[in-house]
Amino acid sequence: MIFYAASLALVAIGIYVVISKRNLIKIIIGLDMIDTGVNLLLISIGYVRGGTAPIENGNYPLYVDPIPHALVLTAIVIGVSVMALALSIVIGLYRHTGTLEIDEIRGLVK
Amino acid sequence: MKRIIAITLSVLIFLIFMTAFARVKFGNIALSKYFYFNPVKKQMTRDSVPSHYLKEGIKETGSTNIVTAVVVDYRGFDTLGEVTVLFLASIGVGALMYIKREEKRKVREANEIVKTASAFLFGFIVLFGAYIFVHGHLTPGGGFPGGSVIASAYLLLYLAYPKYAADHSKLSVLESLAGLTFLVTGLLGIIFGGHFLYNFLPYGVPRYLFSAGVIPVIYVAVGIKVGSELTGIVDSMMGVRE
Amino acid sequence: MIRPVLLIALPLFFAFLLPVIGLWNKKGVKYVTVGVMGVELLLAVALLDEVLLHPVIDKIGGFVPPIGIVLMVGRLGGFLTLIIALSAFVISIYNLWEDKEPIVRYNMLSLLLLMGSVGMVITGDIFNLFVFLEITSIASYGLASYNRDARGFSGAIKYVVLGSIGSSFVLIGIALIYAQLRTLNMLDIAHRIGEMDPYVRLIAFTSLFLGFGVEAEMFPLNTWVPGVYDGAPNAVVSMFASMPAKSSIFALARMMFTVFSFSGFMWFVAILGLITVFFGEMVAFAQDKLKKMLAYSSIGQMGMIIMGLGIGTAMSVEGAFFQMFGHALAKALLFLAAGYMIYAVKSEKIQDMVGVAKNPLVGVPVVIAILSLLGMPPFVGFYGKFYIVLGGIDARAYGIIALFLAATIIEVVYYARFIKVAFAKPVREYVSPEPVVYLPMMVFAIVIVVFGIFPAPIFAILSKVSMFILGGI
Amino acid sequence: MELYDFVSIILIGGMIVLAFIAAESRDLLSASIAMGVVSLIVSILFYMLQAPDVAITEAAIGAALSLAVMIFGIKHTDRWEKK
Repeated sequence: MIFYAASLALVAIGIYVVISKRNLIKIIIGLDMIDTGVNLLLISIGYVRGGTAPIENGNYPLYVDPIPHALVLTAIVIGVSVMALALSIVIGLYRHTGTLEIDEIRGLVK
Repeated sequence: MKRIIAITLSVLIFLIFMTAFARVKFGNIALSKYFYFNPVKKQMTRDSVPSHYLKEGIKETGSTNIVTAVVVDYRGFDTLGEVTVLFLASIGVGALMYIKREEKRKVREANEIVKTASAFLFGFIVLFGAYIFVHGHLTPGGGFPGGSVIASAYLLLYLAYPKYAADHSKLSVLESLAGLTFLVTGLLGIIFGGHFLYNFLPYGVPRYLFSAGVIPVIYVAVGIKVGSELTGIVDSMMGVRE
Repeated sequence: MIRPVLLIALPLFFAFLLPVIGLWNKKGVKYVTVGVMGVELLLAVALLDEVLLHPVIDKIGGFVPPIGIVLMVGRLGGFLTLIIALSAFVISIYNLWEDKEPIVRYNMLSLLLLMGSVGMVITGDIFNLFVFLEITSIASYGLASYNRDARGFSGAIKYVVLGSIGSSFVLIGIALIYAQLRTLNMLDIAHRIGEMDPYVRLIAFTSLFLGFGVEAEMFPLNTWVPGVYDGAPNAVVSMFASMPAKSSIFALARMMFTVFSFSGFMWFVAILGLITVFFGEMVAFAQDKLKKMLAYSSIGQMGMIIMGLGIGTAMSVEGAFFQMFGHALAKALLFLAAGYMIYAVKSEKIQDMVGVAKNPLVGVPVVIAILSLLGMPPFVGFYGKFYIVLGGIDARAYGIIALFLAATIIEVVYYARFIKVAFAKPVREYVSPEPVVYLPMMVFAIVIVVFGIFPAPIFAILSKVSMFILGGI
Repeated sequence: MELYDFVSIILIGGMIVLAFIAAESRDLLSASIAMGVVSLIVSILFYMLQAPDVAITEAAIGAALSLAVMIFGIKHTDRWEKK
């Protein structure tokens, strides 16, 4: 239960950062935080009390659910891809406007 | 004012999802109780999807690591999509960081300790990454962890020798060939087995290196692809330097 | 016998191959792309031909459905695939005119955008849908900022932020469904949706709905649209209006009808659609830049589709699918035309475009597209609006229909204003368009007219829409 | 209370604190490093939840590569957040 709370707290902090901060790199950090939170959420759904990692070892009967692991492997890679692309967009914007603050960019770009 | 709205909204989202997740049992032991419905035959079964994977995984795919069996075989199509996402990111970053040659940046040399240590460690880290993705069907790991470990070895090289730059055209050819290997393996499945990504090679004996049919082939391709793409992303993000 | 997986494998194969081709011939890449999209169109026609007989289910890896991933295509899926492939092919011809550096990467991104949009339509697995959503949106982020100027980047960053929050919400929705049912196949979920806790089901639906709503340009989540449509290259904007937007709205429809098995009147969705219509049309009325006006008008049109889905009678959903077809063609045409007009006039303001459409090669398709968007009888757009209205009357949602018709009048006013300027007496000579510019527009216009006069084939495709509403494929 | 629960509570508490630091710090460099540490803690949590594959991936991608990409991004732009 505490794992659900922790991961949703990460999601909530991430959303707070995205909404309230005006700095683009800070917003990307927030997005990364949301991603990490959702990944932790998925893994904790797949946990089975007393289970071991789903690798056949011959004598242990109880394994955790392997599907969320597969999903999270996908989600982690997707997260880093989005982050890299977002950062390169931010760098491009900085080259043109010289600032990272949304309010200043809004003034500069008609 | 904006802060207060943001705090209220995020607390609200937290509470809404938390009340929903409060109805989901944590550490639920009864995985096999969620009987699935087969939409092709239109009938219920007496088994659930995850317990089917755990029980039949070795028999159906030959892989000891069930996560690998799920990632590469049962849900291999997702993995193809995921490789595509990374490919897209490396294309996108390369296209957006594409600048004219004059805008080179000056960089400072790293000190002697970092240089020596990374020259020493580089080979070992690459070897470790290769080990991880070659043994993906036997031990924890696989193409994604292995590829990212290899990329982190290159990251170390970039930090120690800032002037070093990967040849982008060679990297992209490597990416393309690895991606094509994956895709062609999938298409060969249609020819030999009638289904895309069908595991058409013999499974061999589980727990041996040469087992599990196409899984090691695909995971090696994925590992090379992930490694070269993440290296390409790091290289593009560093920009042109001298 | 055609396999749906080929529609995904083909563009992906060439996207992987293009850097190798680009090593020895940079210019040839464009023609390869056009060829690939042409073959994709043929495959889509063959697929539609097959799904008219029976739904096609393609098992990836040879595992039975909830165990492995399946692709499943019904009649509507085949229809949407055809719309996407057709627009992609025609727009790729226009791409021959506009060179975007670096060329190879541009073509790779557009092939993968096509692949992602088609994949979102034909997949039968909810997590696979998420993966394709990500492919589509990452390709869109890259393409949206391809001009590499301040406007393009600032539009794209808004899109990235909203889009990735949206996809996180989709993932949370999937997590809730998975936690309660331990399956990811759509038909399996649909069959066992009753086992879910009602509250959890509501939250899961809401977060999936909001997540797909970002891409489908739904009202509170569409603030990215004007910036992106303003800053992106013209061919790319045309692609956005006809490919990812349509596939994500189809994903939305599948969430509502196939997965969660809601049927009947959904006041929440219908009212959200109506607000979207009003927001789009009112703001479009106030714009003085051509591309922004078209962007907001596009929001309005997407709102109409969402409204049609929300009213939920067979007729209104049929109208919504007709509207998807009409809007994809007409808006793609108008954005292509806008690209030429801005190039010819060298200004983006509507009042500077005096007489630019006097040239019949541009003027005739533009008029056809606008009339179709406004819902005039001999064109495709007429059936869409007409059936949405009929369906609304059927569901006794008179208030919604009345407001909807009022919004349509706003649309008529601002398009009339544009036509009045564009067809006035020209103040100076404009460059006449090249064949690669007017041919794609002509193709779109011909399709609009032909299917407007003979709508029977499309009605035949849409004839099983009531089964879709009741939870079919 | 078992050791497992105790360790997980400590790790989660540290993770939340670091997430707040990442959210509130005006130095973007330290914010992104805090985010890297959050990723590292999450990868330990993955290991505790019996997901070793995911733990390796998260440690390599989340804590190393995405932090490096972030730092390169900050190097190209501005280090300080204005208020």
